[in-house]
Amino acid sequence: MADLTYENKVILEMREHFRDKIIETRVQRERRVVMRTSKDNIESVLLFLKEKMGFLHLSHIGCVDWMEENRFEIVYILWHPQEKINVLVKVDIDRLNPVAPNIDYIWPQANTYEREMREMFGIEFEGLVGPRELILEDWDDLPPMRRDFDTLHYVMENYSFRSGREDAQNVREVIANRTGEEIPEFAKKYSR
Amino acid sequence: MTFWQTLGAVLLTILIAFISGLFYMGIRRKVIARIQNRYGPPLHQNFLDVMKLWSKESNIHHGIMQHLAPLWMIAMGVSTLLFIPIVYNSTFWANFTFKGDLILLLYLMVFGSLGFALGAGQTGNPNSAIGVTRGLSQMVGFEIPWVMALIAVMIQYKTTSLTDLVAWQQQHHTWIAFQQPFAFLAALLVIPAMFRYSPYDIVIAPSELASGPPSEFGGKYMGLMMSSGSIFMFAKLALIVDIFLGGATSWLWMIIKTLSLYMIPVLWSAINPRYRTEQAIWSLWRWPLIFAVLGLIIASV
Amino acid sequence: MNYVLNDRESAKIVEFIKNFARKNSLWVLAYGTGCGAIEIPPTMTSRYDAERFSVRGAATPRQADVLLITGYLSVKTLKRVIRSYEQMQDPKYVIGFGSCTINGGMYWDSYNTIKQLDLYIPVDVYINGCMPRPEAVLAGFAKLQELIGRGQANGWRHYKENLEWYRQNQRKLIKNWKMPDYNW
Amino acid sequence: MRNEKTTTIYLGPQHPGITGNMMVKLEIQGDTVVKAETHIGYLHRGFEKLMERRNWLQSFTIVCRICVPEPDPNEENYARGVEEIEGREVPEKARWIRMLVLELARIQAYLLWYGGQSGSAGLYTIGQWSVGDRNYVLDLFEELTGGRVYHMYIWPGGVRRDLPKGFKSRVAKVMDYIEKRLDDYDRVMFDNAVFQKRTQGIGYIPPEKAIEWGVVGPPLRAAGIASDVRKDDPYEFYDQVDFVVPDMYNTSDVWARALVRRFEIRQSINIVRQILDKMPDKGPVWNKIPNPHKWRIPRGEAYVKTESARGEFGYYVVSDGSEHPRRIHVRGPAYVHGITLLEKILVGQNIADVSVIMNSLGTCPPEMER
Repeated sequence: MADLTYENKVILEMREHFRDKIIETRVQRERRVVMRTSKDNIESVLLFLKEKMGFLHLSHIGCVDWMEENRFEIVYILWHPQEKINVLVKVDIDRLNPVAPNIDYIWPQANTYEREMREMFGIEFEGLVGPRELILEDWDDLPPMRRDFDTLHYVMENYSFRSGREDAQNVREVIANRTGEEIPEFAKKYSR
Repeated sequence: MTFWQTLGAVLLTILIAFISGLFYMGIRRKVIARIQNRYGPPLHQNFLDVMKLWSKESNIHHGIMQHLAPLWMIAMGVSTLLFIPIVYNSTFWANFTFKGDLILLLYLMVFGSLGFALGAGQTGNPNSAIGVTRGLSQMVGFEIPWVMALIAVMIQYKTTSLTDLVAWQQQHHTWIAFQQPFAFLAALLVIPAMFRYSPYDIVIAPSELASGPPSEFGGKYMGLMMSSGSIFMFAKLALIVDIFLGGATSWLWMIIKTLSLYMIPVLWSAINPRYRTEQAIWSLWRWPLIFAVLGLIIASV
Repeated sequence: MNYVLNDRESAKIVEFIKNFARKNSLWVLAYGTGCGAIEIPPTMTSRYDAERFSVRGAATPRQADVLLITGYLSVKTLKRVIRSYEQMQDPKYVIGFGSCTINGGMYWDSYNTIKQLDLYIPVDVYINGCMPRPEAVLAGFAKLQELIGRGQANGWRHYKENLEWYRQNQRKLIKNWKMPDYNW
Repeated sequence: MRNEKTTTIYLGPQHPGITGNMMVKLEIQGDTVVKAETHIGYLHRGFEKLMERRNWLQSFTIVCRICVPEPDPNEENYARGVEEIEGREVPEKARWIRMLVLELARIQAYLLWYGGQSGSAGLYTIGQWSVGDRNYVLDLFEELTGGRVYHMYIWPGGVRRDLPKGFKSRVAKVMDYIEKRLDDYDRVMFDNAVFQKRTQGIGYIPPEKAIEWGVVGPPLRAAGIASDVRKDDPYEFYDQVDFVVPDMYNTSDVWARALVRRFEIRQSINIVRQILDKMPDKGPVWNKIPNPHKWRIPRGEAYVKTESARGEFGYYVVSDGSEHPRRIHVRGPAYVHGITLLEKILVGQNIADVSVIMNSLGTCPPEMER
């Protein structure tokens, strides 16, 4: 195990600067630091990480729908190009009133991630510009990445399948009947 | 020459030019395929393509100029061909050559492209419009050295008749390419641009403009354009052979000479990417123009 | 010579010549609609070289004969595919490429891909596999050529005749229908 | 005479110059692009939704479909993400084989790039050669995994099967052949004055902004910043092989990116040779996983990343302790390259160069929209 000095330093500095606004800090493994903050502080935390700590590169913004706990969890993953560390900053937002701060003035590419989340999860970002449609077109159902959107149900309603799929399930028997072949007793249970 | 003889000669010339032009394109595709490490299509593939295009059943309507454009092209291709003497000292194959035909040819060769530009403009496709502007700029690029090279030849031999030029070369057993090398070099460097092969394929540039001016032309129009392209291509090659490479004493020689000349831009295009528009024009105004000016100086001294 | 061709026979001969030309010159629209597009470059280039079977690419729909639906079609793409297909000049052919065009393939439960291609545009030949190898693609082209030669690749005619039925299926998926009429 | 009137050109989705099924809406004045807007979504299949419905083993078979030109980094990411959450050990030989597969995938992706880059500039001969030669690498894949394009080979706990007999020598042979062919490509492509003219000074990314704008992979290295996940966050045994991350081509234009890739494909061939030397002959290649229908991964999350041919490929894997993944979010390099970055650097470029720039950035639509 390599020494985790910089990883711990990040946590220390963040705790010192933000006090109790930062919670659940931990070193997940080498080069991965996880922390959690609240929706109101996320902009200042990200700005601090970028400007002061040197986490210049925004790798990723992910979103997880914890439907049972009634929250969306947005994860900002930053990368430190010199110290080679990823920091994962998590923030929870309310699932019933999903509004999150817009950070595309910090990193321009955040715009795309946020537009995608707006479309896929229905999260509103304050002051986010750009067309509302990024990936889908004329979508009028629930945002598809929410847990309560049932894709199979949607498929069954909107698309039709080619018949014949049922027939293909007992291939062995169908072929045997066609050729008049007798399937041995022991093989019958495998013929499906 | 009776009327019927002339008509027969004209039709035969067009037919042979059409067939050999399509075969040349087939050979080009085959040669390039071999360079690219593959087997390539059969030599007669272009005939099949043209036949298929003619057998297409529907066409779109964008306006009257769009319908006329391919006809315009084929008319200009055919008329260019008919003013070029194919076989030396033959009254049958002399077609419509007359004194001063070189000047007319210079005019005719531009005319077809201009007509097509109008037609392509009417289709309303932005790719066509950009392709047309590119094509016209490139035409300005290559016409200047090309015309200067021809003028150099005209000045040196004090004639504007192609028949006279061919006769002079045949009687002196030499080629103007050796007598007036700079003009020939200028013409040679300009050929890829005339044929719009790489690196001068900026007009049709698939990865930039879909297929440029012909974007909206499909079916029978495309077939007409391919046929006129083959005739026009043969006409251009025959013109250069007549002026610089001593003409031909028979159809066989004509075909050998044009085909060998054709291989130069073909091989050159196989290994070159495409210029940007301004690069293409500047490259045409550099060495070809310098050679053409040198040719002019030599001719007039 | 006192035998004269009657109309039907001459039409037959003309049809034969047309079909011969059509089957030996297939221009494929350069439209990679799905992941199968990755096997198109190998098919077209040096080892498999589809050009020796008279198959080559065409840049715009106006010039193309064959529309390759390379794999799954999302609803957004379907709209563009219909438009490209309708821009193509008759006769035109469609090859459904990969399992996804046949029955949804591995995206059978995806909310954004169509499951049966021939509900929306007429398909002449299906190539199965995920993804089909270049050999399979060439075999598909050979099959298409065979069908054209026999005059049986009539998807385009079928589409014209049953336009209403196709439109109905298309409109069910494409909610915001802002397209010009057929053959615009 | 400056005219304010602009023309709108839709580059794609049906266009020979576009890198896949996407669309760039260009506003042009004359030949100059004044505004570019990327439209994606033509390839959206909803992978991330589908994976929520599938169990952990079923998800493994669909991750490779996320990026078509180079599917293996996806499998690698998924496998490593699952292993990291579960704490599963991977046998040594399997890790070497994974590296081998990844490097071969990189080589074939670069060969495809050769074709795309030169084809977009109008030089079709290189595309015919390199895509043809790429088949030799695909043949190796076929022998190893059964599939030419989609391999489904790297799975959680190892790889699916051991190397076939004599495979190593065949890999070495193909590497020798490709190395020889690369010189031919250089002669026709990189030594060509027209190609140099077409690519130099085009598609400039300011190096001081590159990291902030989210540039990764070859475009970032072409800006003079030696950044490579294989060095920065080593996975598998990349810390045991020698290779150089190029930072000497720092003009940050299309030409520099081409040079970086030319350099890196040779590096990859070198790495493959080292892997063949260092790989143990014997040993298990996978750890048995439990019954896939009852295979639960403990609650947790992991951010894993792999260097693909186009740059950093990241997976954010979340498990809620059930048989199905909670969320797998994919971050492809083209996600940034193809949208925000492309929109920025296309402004002011000639319309002839749009396709060249897109190829040099490696925009790949299937990974943008999944």
